[in-house]
Amino acid sequence: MIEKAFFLYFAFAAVAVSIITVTRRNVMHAVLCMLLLFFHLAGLYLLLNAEFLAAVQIIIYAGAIMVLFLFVIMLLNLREDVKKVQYGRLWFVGVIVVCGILLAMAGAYVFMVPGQRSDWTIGRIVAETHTAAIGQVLYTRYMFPFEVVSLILLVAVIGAIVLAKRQLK
Amino acid sequence: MQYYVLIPLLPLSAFVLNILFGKKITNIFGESFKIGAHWISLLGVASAFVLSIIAVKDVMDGHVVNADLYTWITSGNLRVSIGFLIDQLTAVMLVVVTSVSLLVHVYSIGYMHGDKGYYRFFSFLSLFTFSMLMLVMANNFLQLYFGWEMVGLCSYFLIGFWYEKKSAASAAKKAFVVNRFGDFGFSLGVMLVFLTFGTLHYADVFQGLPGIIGQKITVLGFRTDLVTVIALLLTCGAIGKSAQLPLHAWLPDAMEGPTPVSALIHAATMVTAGVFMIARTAPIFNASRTAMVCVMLIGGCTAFFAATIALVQNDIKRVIAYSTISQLGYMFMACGAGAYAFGIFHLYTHAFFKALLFLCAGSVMHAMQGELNIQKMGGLKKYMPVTYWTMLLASLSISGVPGLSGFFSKDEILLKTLASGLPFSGVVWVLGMLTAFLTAFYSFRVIFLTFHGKFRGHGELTHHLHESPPSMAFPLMVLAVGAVAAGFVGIPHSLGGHDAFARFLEPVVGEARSEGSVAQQWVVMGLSILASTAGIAGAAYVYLKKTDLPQMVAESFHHLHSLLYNKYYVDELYDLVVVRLFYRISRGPINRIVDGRIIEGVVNGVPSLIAWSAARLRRVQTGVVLHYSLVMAGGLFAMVVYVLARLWKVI
Amino acid sequence: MRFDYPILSILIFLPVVSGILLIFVSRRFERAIKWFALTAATLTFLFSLPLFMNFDKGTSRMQFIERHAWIDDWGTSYFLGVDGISILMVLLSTLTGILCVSISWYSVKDKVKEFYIALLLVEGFMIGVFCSLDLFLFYIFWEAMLIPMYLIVGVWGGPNRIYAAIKFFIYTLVGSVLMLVGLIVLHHVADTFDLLKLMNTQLPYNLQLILFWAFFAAFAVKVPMFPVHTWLPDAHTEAPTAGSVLLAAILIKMGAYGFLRFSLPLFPQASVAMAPVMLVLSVIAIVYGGLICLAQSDLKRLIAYSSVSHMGFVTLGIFAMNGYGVQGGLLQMINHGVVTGGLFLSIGIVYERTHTRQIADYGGLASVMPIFAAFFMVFTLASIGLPGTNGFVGEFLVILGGFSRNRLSGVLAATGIIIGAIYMLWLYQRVFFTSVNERIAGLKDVSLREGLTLLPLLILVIWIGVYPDFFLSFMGTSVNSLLARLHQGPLDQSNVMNGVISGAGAFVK
Amino acid sequence: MTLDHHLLGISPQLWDIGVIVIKIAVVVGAVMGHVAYATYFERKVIARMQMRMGPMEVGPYGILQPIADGIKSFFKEDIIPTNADKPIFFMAPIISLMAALTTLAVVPFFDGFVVSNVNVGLLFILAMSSLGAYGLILAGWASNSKYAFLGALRSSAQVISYEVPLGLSLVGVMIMAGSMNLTDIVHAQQKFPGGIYLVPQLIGFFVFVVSAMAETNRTPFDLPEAETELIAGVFVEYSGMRYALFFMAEYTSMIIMSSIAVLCFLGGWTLPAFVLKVLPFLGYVPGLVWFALKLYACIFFYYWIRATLPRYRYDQLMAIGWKVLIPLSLANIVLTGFISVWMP
Amino acid sequence: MVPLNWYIWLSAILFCTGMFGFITRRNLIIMLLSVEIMFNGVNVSLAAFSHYLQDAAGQVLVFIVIAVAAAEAAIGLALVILLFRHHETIMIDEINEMKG
Repeated sequence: MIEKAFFLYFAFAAVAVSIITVTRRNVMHAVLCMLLLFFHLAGLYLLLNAEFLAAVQIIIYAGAIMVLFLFVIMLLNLREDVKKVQYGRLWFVGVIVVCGILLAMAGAYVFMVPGQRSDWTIGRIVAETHTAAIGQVLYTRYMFPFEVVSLILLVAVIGAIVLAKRQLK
Repeated sequence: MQYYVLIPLLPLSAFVLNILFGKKITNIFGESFKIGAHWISLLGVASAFVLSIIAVKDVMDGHVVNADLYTWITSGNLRVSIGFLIDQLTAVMLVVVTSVSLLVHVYSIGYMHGDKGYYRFFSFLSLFTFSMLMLVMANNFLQLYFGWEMVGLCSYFLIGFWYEKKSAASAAKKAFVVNRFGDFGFSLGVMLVFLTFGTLHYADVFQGLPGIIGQKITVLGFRTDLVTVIALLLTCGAIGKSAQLPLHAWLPDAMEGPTPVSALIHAATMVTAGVFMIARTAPIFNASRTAMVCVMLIGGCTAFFAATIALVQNDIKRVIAYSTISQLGYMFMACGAGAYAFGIFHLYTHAFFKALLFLCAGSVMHAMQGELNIQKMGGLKKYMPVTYWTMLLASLSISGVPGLSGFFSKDEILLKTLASGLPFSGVVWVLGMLTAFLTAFYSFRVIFLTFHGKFRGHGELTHHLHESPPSMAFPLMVLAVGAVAAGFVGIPHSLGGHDAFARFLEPVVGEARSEGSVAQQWVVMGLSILASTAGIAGAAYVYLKKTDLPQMVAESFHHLHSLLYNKYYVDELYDLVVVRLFYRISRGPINRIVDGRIIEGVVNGVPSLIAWSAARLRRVQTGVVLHYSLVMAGGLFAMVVYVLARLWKVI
Repeated sequence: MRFDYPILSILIFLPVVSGILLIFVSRRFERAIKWFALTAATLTFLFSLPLFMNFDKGTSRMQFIERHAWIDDWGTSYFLGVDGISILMVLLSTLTGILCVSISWYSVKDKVKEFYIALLLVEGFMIGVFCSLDLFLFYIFWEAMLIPMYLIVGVWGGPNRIYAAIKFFIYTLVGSVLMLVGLIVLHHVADTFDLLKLMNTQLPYNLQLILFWAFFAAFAVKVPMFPVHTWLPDAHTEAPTAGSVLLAAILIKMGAYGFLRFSLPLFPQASVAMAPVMLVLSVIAIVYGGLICLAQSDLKRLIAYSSVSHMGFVTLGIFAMNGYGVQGGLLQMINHGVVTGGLFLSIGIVYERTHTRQIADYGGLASVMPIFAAFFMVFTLASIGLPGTNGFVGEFLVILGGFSRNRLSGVLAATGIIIGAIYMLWLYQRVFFTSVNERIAGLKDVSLREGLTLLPLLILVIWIGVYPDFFLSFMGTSVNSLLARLHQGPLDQSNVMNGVISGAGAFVK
Repeated sequence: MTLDHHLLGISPQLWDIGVIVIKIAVVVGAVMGHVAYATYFERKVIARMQMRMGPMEVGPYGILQPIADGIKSFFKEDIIPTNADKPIFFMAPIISLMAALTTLAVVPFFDGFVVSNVNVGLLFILAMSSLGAYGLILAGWASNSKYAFLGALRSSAQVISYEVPLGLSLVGVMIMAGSMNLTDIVHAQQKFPGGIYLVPQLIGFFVFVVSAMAETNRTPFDLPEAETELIAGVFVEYSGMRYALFFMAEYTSMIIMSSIAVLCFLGGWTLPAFVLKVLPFLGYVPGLVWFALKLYACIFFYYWIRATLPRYRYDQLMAIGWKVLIPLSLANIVLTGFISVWMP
Repeated sequence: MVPLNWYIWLSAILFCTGMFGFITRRNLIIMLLSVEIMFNGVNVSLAAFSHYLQDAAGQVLVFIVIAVAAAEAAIGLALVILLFRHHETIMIDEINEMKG
């Protein structure tokens, strides 16, 4: 019961915050709303017994990615854009399409069949701690994707440096 | 018998030595010490001549040689070898070729003196001699073809010897190309021979000949007699090489070459190759009446046609060139009439007097500093007596004055033509008679205009007029002897002779179809004597007595005169029909339209079509990310809807 | 005949490896690079001589076979070998390699190193094409050769080189891609790329037809046959001398070789059925290519179009499908390589001096460069098929073959000889005769190097012309077995066969 | 769920919540008091180091000075710039302080005393400390002032840069302890022969200390608020209570960083086993005392450094972060990993 | 227990919200934020499935998605900086250099 209450709070807050995010004029406010979104999602992860994910969500999304956004917003000093038109000319088409997708997904939901349960029961995860559980799976079965992701990150780092670095004269 | 190989080989080695080292030799011994390149060639040809004489003697002793040297081409059952066939016909040709060649070599020493291409000239002469010898000594069709093309090549080189002159270069090309038209037929003929008989050796072909008589072949949809087709295809080649109608146009132009070349190649030897070939393949022609009539008609028409042109030409060499064409027409007449032996006989006598005529003309040119127009000559008799007398003898001979060599051969040809009994033989005979008259007339027109009367040329030239040097005069005299006496080997029965020449050739070419009655013989002989004397007399009257008459005639028959003077406009016609047409077709329709527009159009059109549609299509690419994202979302929507539809079993 | 050492691999990889080694040489050592390339080319040629000497003329089987496992899953192996059809092409390739290096000695001035690398690579790959008995390997060499060749045309070519190179590349590639599709289909059906195994596979007639046309696309472009020839004039004209020579002497032979090696043996019934079409195209190429030469004002372009005409003879011979035709076609391939190679070399020599290819800029060259004129004359004569030169033998056999297959094709092909004489002699007249054009006055005659470059070809011209049997004897057996294979299969009901039977009847045992 | 929990008729869940609320109140109250006196402590220490007296007026030895300061700032006028982004301007100091205070939830002050014994406690601390930067950044942005803006820029870059070595430096400890739960880490140190992780994790400690200084914007890394360069940087437009909140946040995070240092490297509320063996009576002293002592030692170290070292240049700051600390911490991880694999 | 479909609904709505932002907003940074929202929407469902199916793979995927999102943000923002330098705007429809 209390879980459901928490869920409903987190869920409604997340949706509201995300809607606010995408409709803000001021980018800074959007980012802050986004931040709130992340916190709420982290809360959801905690509800799902995924404390490591919750921490990571905060550290990486809130601590790194959003700071990066803020940094860029400040670097570009985007104060003028607030006065401009915020939506593209075809925004209503977008609305229709998105509504369509949502409806379609709702329609498809009827046919959802849950898959096979696996062996990572809640008890087991709690016993091993969540971090260890993820670590075990990640460093054994998903070693290769993990390495690929690390490579992607490396490329991203180099790419970002190359792209954003001003040519020194 | 091995020395036969040396006959062509010696001139060949002379050629190789000369072309490689000729320039060096001249340089080594220097200008003052005139031991020039000619000695090598002279040596080669002289030895060939000596060997030829020996060969003739062997043949007379009955040693006919037919031997293969080595296999040239092998492909499937095609086996072509290089070999030699030394029989009576070859022997005659050997003598003609080597002797005239030798004399021309000697003559050229003087004539070509000081030319910068001296060594080149002699090497080509040697090469020509080699090729001609290969031609006449061939024992199969392909070797014949080899020699055939090689002499054509030498002719090309020698006509274009002074290649800096555009006219010479063009004439050389013309000669080669026109000959190619003939060779086109010839080569097809050779192939047909091979496909028919499975071999190219003369002996085997003639052996297989009876088996195929009457066979039919489909040519371009017509079913025709196989032998006739073969014979006519071969005739094509002969027409080209012997400058018969309609492929005669190259020979007059070939006079652009040095005069010795005209004498050797374009009078005595190469142009007679056609006649030689017909005689050589006599069995094939004998098997086809149609082909024989064709050959005879071509000969008759050419003879008359060329003679009429010769009447009005002013270029001394061109007159002689047309005369050559005309005389070759006689030989064709003979061959067509089946009197191959007499065709060859005329070839043999003609070689001497026509070579002599050319060499005399060369001598005159030499004196006249290269002037060729007989209207600008006159009265040269006193300056160059040797030339005059030898040329007079040659002219008498060609005119058919009794007792001289030309008389015997021409007379026999006319007789045999009349007696052959082939269709149109009468017409051809009349043409021959007329030609005999015309021949005498134009020959003496040249003599009278050149040597008699007053000198009409540029005054200063008189100081240069002189007799040619001994090296040139000597061959003239030797040839004059030939022109007079060569005919004595073939005095006919009716004049008390033994017809020895024809008898000699009989094993190769067979007997003439008909001897003709004795009465016929006498009538024909009388008529031809009449024609020649009339011609000479007429010429004397017009050009010695009434010197203004030609002018008057020319003016009153203006159209006829210009028709003749312009050689019936054949060159112009060819230029228009063949040359221009080819060039136009090539330039316009083919190069510009087919290649440039159609094919290139397609080739470049496909990419430009792609580029065009790309240019239209690229407008979709607005560059605005929002649009792309919208499309992406739309795509996603479509996909989800599709999946949904599948799930709901709508699709 | 087996060797202790893999001679064909050496022939292929000696130039290739030399080319790769050159990459590591500093571009400053130009002379060393040139000598290195020359040595490599010469060594390759020398290595090809034992091939020549030890070739067994009495058998139609593949000789000097090398086979190593490569990609077993695909049925692909590294499989080399030569027979009478390919051996002469290998030799011609090795010889041409030397000449190309030699002729480029001074004419290539920039990017010398890269040029010789490209040249050696092309040579190696070309030899590979002629030696491969595995279709996959063949295709690799076939395509690999395209790249350096494209570079040679596109980098060291004339002013319009980019257009020409791209045209050449795309033309060839489009054809090759169709062939690739054909290869895949073939592999799908027969499950192997091994030529010898494929030859024992009887394919259904309809499939044969499709595959024949797929392969035709690649080969016809390379030859080039009539409607797809327009890359040739551009590529020939714009390529540097060595490029033109390679193109003319070897590259375009690969198409005709492909017909003989793949199309005919693998799709015999389809080839026989399609032969009339091929004959028509060949005859068109002969006449059309000849006529179009008359309109050319560019030396190299003229020779290029003459190549179209001459290669028409080759395809005519091949699709005449009788002994004379095929042998003549093969010999004509060699001849054309020698003669047109020689002509392009000659033009290169004179172009190096005058830097113009316009015929109108020449005239009277014979007075200025007599020795050169003599060389050119010999090649010209060979080109127009004068007896005593190699051109005659080939053309005669081809026309004989064509004539016995179908008279009209023989007759029309023979007109090609007339046209050939017209345009070549006209060319010769315009370039070498008449008075000396002031643009070319005072040019030096051929140097020793240039003379030595031309001399081997000159010797070949005369040699093949006078004693062609030496060369014909190499191919006889192989051609016979090819023809036997061609005519043994169940004959198609279509009436186009009649000509073949009558023409080659005597030949087929 | 036992009957014991049904005390006073209150349901066990509510009882738990009540306990937690009390814990929170205690912790926050204690920490706030320490924050107040940390300022006093700082002024005194630095004054002594500079041969001054420090605050002496309010109360004996100026002991009531922090209270006076607090009252003063509480009653000061709340100045808000016209062009400021008001909601953010209001929120920024609160974010800062909240981030700092939230962190306290997972810090065990002595054995068993922790508001929430989270398994990923260390990660939680890292997450919250990174949030602290938002306060600064948003403050700088919302102030709409050049100095504040520059300070904010610096702050964001600095936080991103030093977050990484900060986290990485603790990985060694995590490896050795096999847990991210701070209580577990302290227990693990007890079992460790050396008693504290400072010895094996010397490199990690060094990196941690430097990063922590940067993370808390303390000298020599106080660039976002550098008085001499940016006249207090992000805080330039703040005054009164809002400024005080920032101030409290900074000192709170100092205390937190110090407590992490204590917990992870210095054995927390325990003493090394060999010390206890030699001096067993020390075992009777409550853990909280040891914890407080160690904590204040660390804080003293902060002040000491502040009094000693000049401020770094900005590019040097970045260079140290990326070129020295990160490689060092990575090397430390590798080293620790190898050792713990080979010598379990 | 919270039913699984609640999470899925939440996930779908978040995803669609993000997509709405992505395809309608002109501001490039908001677009990137929208993408992040979409990522998070997906993450929610992944984590939920992982929890309900008791399979750790879902959470590993979340982890990987977060890493990729970080990479995406880094590159995306670098591009934003670059674009802004060239165009002085981040309004996406004012930038159409790639117009065909």
